[in-house]
Amino acid sequence: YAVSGNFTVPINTPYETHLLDESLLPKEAVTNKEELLEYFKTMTYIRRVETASDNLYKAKFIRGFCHLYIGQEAVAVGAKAGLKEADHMITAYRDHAHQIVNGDTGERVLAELMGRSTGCSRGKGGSMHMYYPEKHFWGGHGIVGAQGPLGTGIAFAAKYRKTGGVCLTFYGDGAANQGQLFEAYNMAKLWKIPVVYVCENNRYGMGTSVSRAAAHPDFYKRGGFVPGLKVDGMDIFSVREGTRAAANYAREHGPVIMEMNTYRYQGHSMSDPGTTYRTRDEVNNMRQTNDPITYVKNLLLKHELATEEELKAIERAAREKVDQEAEAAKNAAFPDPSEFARDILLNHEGSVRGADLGQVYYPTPRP
Amino acid sequence: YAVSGNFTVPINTPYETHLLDESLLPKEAVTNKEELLEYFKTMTYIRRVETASDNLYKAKFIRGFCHLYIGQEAVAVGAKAGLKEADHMITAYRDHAHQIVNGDTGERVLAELMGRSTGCSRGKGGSMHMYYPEKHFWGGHGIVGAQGPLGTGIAFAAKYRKTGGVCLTFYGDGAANQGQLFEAYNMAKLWKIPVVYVCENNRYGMGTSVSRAAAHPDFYKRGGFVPGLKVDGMDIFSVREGTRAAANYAREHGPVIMEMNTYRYQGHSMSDPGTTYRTRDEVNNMRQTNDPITYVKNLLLKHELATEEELKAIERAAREKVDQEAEAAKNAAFPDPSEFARDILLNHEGSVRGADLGQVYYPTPRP
Amino acid sequence: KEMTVRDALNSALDEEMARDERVFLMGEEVGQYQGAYKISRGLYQKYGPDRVIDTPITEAGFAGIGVGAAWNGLRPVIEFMTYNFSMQAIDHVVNSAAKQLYMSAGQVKSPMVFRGPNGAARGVAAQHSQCFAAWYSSVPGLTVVSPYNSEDARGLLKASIRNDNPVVFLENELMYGSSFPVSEEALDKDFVLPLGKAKIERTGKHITIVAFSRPVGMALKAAEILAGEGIEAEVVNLRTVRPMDRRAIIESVKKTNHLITVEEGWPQSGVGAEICATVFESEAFDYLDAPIERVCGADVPMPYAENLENMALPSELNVVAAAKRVLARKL
Amino acid sequence: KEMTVRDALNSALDEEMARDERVFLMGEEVGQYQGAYKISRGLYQKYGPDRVIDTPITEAGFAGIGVGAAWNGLRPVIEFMTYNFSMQAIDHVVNSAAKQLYMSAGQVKSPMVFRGPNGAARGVAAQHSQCFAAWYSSVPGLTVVSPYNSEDARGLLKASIRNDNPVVFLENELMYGSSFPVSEEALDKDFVLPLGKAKIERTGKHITIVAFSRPVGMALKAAEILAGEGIEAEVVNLRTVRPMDRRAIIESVKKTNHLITVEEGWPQSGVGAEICATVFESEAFDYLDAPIERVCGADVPMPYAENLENMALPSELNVVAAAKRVLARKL
Ligand SMILES: Cc1ncc(C[n+]2csc(CCOP(=O)(O)OP(=O)(O)O)c2C)c(N)n1
Ligand SMILES: Cc1ncc(C[n+]2csc(CCOP(=O)(O)OP(=O)(O)O)c2C)c(N)n1
Ligand SMILES: [Mg+2]
Ligand SMILES: [Mg+2]
Repeated sequence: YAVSGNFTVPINTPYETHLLDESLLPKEAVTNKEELLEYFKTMTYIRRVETASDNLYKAKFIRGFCHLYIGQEAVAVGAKAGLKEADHMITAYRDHAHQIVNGDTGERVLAELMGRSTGCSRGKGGSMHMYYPEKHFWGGHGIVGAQGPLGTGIAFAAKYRKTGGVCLTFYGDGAANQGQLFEAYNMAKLWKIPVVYVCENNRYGMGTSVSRAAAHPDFYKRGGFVPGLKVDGMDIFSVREGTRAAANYAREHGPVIMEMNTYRYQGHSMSDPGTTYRTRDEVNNMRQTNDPITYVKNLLLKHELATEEELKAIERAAREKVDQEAEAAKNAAFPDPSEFARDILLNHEGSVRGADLGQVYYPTPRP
Repeated sequence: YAVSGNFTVPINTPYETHLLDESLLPKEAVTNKEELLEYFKTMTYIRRVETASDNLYKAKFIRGFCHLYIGQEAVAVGAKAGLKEADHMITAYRDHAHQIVNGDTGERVLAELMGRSTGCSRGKGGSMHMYYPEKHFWGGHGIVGAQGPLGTGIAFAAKYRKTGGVCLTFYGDGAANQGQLFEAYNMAKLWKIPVVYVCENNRYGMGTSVSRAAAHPDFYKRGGFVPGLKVDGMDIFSVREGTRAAANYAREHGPVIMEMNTYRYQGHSMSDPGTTYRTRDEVNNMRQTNDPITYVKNLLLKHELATEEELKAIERAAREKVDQEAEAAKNAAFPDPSEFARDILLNHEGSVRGADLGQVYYPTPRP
Repeated sequence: KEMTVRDALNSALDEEMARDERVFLMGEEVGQYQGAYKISRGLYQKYGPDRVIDTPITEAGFAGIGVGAAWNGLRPVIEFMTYNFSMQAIDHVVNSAAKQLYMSAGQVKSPMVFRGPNGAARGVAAQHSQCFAAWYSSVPGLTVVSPYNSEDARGLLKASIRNDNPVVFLENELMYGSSFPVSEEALDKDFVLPLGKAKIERTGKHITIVAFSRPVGMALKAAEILAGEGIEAEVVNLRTVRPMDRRAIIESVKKTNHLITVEEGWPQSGVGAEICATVFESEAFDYLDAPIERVCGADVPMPYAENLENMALPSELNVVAAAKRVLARKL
Repeated sequence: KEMTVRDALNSALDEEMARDERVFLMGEEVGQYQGAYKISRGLYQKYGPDRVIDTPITEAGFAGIGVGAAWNGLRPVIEFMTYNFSMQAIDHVVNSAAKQLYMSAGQVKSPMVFRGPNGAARGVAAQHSQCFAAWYSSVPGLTVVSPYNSEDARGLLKASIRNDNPVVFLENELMYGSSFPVSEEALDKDFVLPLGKAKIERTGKHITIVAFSRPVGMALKAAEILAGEGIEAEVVNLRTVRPMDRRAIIESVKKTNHLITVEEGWPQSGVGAEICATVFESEAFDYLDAPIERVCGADVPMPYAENLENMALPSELNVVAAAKRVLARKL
């Protein structure tokens, strides 16, 4: 079984396509030990950060809405692996993993969740509003479906500026019914905008299953005239190769819709136990038979590229790292009050009114 | 050639269908002399009312927006002929003909256009806002696409109340790209709402041709999972039979999208000469070879059911009637000032503020 | 007897659905999930999927469907999971519902309620914390209601559902779990409160505090604090923002000669601004012994971090500070 | 030299597109049709389809595309054919554009202009006649500009396009064809007016009239009429509704001791209401010799018929009546 150097792994679930030449899609993917270990590490790390969020929320260090990504890791990690440097990403409120795959640390994510000055949005955005514009990650949006046109606009600018970039625009199966998405599909197609729409189909929008929300559950076909691609979102190679193909197609020809089949293990957000609209069996079954991290783990073991021991060590290391990061985040300061009136406007002159006339704030540039 | 009693006329352009059993659609239609004459009369009358609107606008009796229906008459008249009494209609701002086919008079339409108290909305709605709720016509809406969900809601209520009615929901080729339509399609399909969406494809949304606005010009397929039907909107029998079939299908199974190919001869509204984005030849050609009234006229002549003379007389009668109606409308009073504060709320208590503090109005019930 | 605002809303919906077959509830997660905030608990079970309808996440679509259904003989209650999402559907609220009666010269009626939590919750940041009271209450054709406590919630929601005009009903997530005493009368299945009438929550003679929704609680707490210093504040709970009960405000000012307003929305052209204008434009002005001050949400998008969020939201302390400043001024 | 407001806007767009490649214009009929109201005349011909972009009738979609494009390095000018249709896209204006800088702690910038005719035109009825000045100007993160004449239009539009924040630019259809003298200076391709600064259009010492957009013309006409009766009115053209130049209003009131406001929008929580509150909350209050009155659009959906429409819209006669009433009052 042991392999060395590059080798191939199969794409287990055949891609399903819509108006897209199947020959653009590989049947297998090339990988190697380092890459597999890297994927395993990143996914394990993301899951650990989410678990820490869960704990910190329960310990009341985090408040408000908080949407976890556990179960969906292969989508963000695989998609990032399929992109080029010029490419962009934008997503909804379930954005912690996207922030991390674009290069940010768990510490800055957790600090943001706890509303600290060291958070990736300096504590001003919270769970739903993380960004990394230098790395082309554009957030982090709370209004279901809004990122559809926004991502299309980011891609529009990439085309206008001839950067060669595409924009991966993530949204959920629930969001997929929003009208503004259809408006975006149409303009993207008319103008050949290099945008890849990625529907992360985790089977539920809050407590509503796909079949109760969508008259047609094949989201990759929902663009009608927009080419589409259905991907096993639990298989990181399926995601990576699908994304690569879709992005390259989009660079040349305009929009593509990818549907990634995936699953969220936790509730919709922290207030949802996630057990009233689906069975525990369904969740357990998914965890046990279709976990995206276990899949990579098994590849590593099967090809004798790592031992159980070594992988446990990686898990342990992730846990320790995240524990430290959580601790550091916890110890970070809350935002300085000067942040309050900052960032309302660029070059802000004048004062900002507080809750009563006795409270007046003067925006100052960030030190 | 001469026929008597009922006879059949062919549906000249074969229906194109999408997810709809073709056998639901006839290849010919049954008609008779009286019916044909009736159609000819109604269409001629509608066109005459529109021509009068045109003239009155140019004479500055009408102001603001005014959208004429000339060229599209077979759609409204044919659709109405395909409906049952329990059925409903709603459309956009190009609504004069819909008002008339639902039973209103040219006088009330023209009076509305001139902002008179005898208008069908008592002068308060104007060109874009005509209604006949007793006859199940729900307007008359100025926001492109809004009538999509509205018509779906009317049909929803028909289903909820088990009236057996469907709602024909008209919109333009330009409106067909609006996101809220896709939202409506989805819910209508999920809940089997008896709604028939009717896209009046007159090839332009203002100055934008279909191909510049829609990535896919087959509007009857744009619902994706919603069955669709493409109809020659210049052939009243094609419209009537298509509508009947679609409405009956919708009564049982939920939404259908009909695309009616048609054409508007005039500009988009009175401020648009209608000549900058299309050639005069295109318009003339349509008038000469594909006019919906000429089509009925030719059927009458071909089957020797009427003479040129008799048809001329009908045209003359329509002109005279409309001239009288226009005159009557012109002589009608402007709305009484008591109308100003009326209809803001039902059971309105209190006063209504005018443009300055010295102007206060007290809503009174309509006498 | 005590009742939470949640139960008050829930029982009001239940009773009105029982009373009138034409009433139905539609929105995201209102059915099987029993409401994102559990306002519709038990209703799906009781009235079934034809009358408690889970929608896809398509506010423009289902708000429009609601309006069309109202025209054609039903009395829809449309839930926005929060009012922040009503911006997707605001065209239907304003152009399809509010203006239709007028444009049709009385022919097309929209007897319906749009409802859901409005304004800031906690820890949900800028996109999920907006107050829409001022926007909606600027629109002729709408009635805008915003209850404070459980009695308000029951009586006003029932009245709104029975009203023949489109009503924008603005709840507050932070109040759902709050318990209030309710009178026997308020438990009656025909208990309704008049729309357009304010309620004097506390009488006083030194200063009037006008508020609606959760800020009424701040005003009452502030009045308590002020009472400790010998200042008797009168607290006016607007209950309805449009039509505004200007008479109640004016009469109170005539008595107290001082006024402050409290709201959680942004200051500029807010509800407080309208109250200021109302005073200028009425005889109340002649009775004013000091200028009015507004207590509002700060003029910032809502920050996420708790310390900044606290700066953005008014509290009873702001109300007390404003009241004292106003009372310290002599004309 | 005379110039219409239309030409002023057109030349401003033209010059800014020539100056900065990142500026592009997007909207319905802006290109081949050259604008529903011909504001973009000649631009498609000059800059081509990559920079003057005709969209389908999908406001939510193209407004969102504009915001995304602004984040990623462009400077979009998004035309709403009229602002009435901006309700379809208002979530993007408010939640995507206005709040993004704050939520991202300064990382995501939206340098862009939303523009188009706002408020009542003539004979277009209720759905096509709404003024959005108060709504947009309530939102922190937005700059809301509303020019009166050609010089305003040129200088403010150019400044808005060069501004790094999202600007809501509210034009007025009825003004497009109006001609105004323009200075040499205003014709310069780098002529910009400061955002957030009002202009004293006419000085006077008896009463201040604050207005923006077309109502500035009513105020000026009213001032003319009043002058005939020995009343010298000072006319303040706000130019920018947010941030509001409160200083200019206050200083004028300190001089004239009387104030009225004029706008075409609905009264409740309008721009006039904010001005009333501003006076209460500033030293201007101490200088006031009579209460303020608002002149506004009437509190009705816009009727179609001309006689009713005239009742709904303010004119210089309402301004004169209000001014005289205010001046007749003594405290
Ligand atoms: C316009 C709008 N409507 C409603 C909501 C409330 N909401 C937040 S997330 C959500 C469910 C979205 O489901 P989906 O798109 O499948 O994404 P997932 O949560 O599964 O990642 C809803 C209804 C919102 N944020 N925005
Ligand atoms: C939401 C919205 N956007 C823009 C407009 C302006 N407008 C009025 S009609 C029209 C064109 C519509 O074309 P189409 O749907 O094809 O209908 P037709 O006029 O051809 O009947 C436009 C852009 C509007 N009324 N509403
Ligand atoms: Mg989902
Ligand atoms: Mg058309």
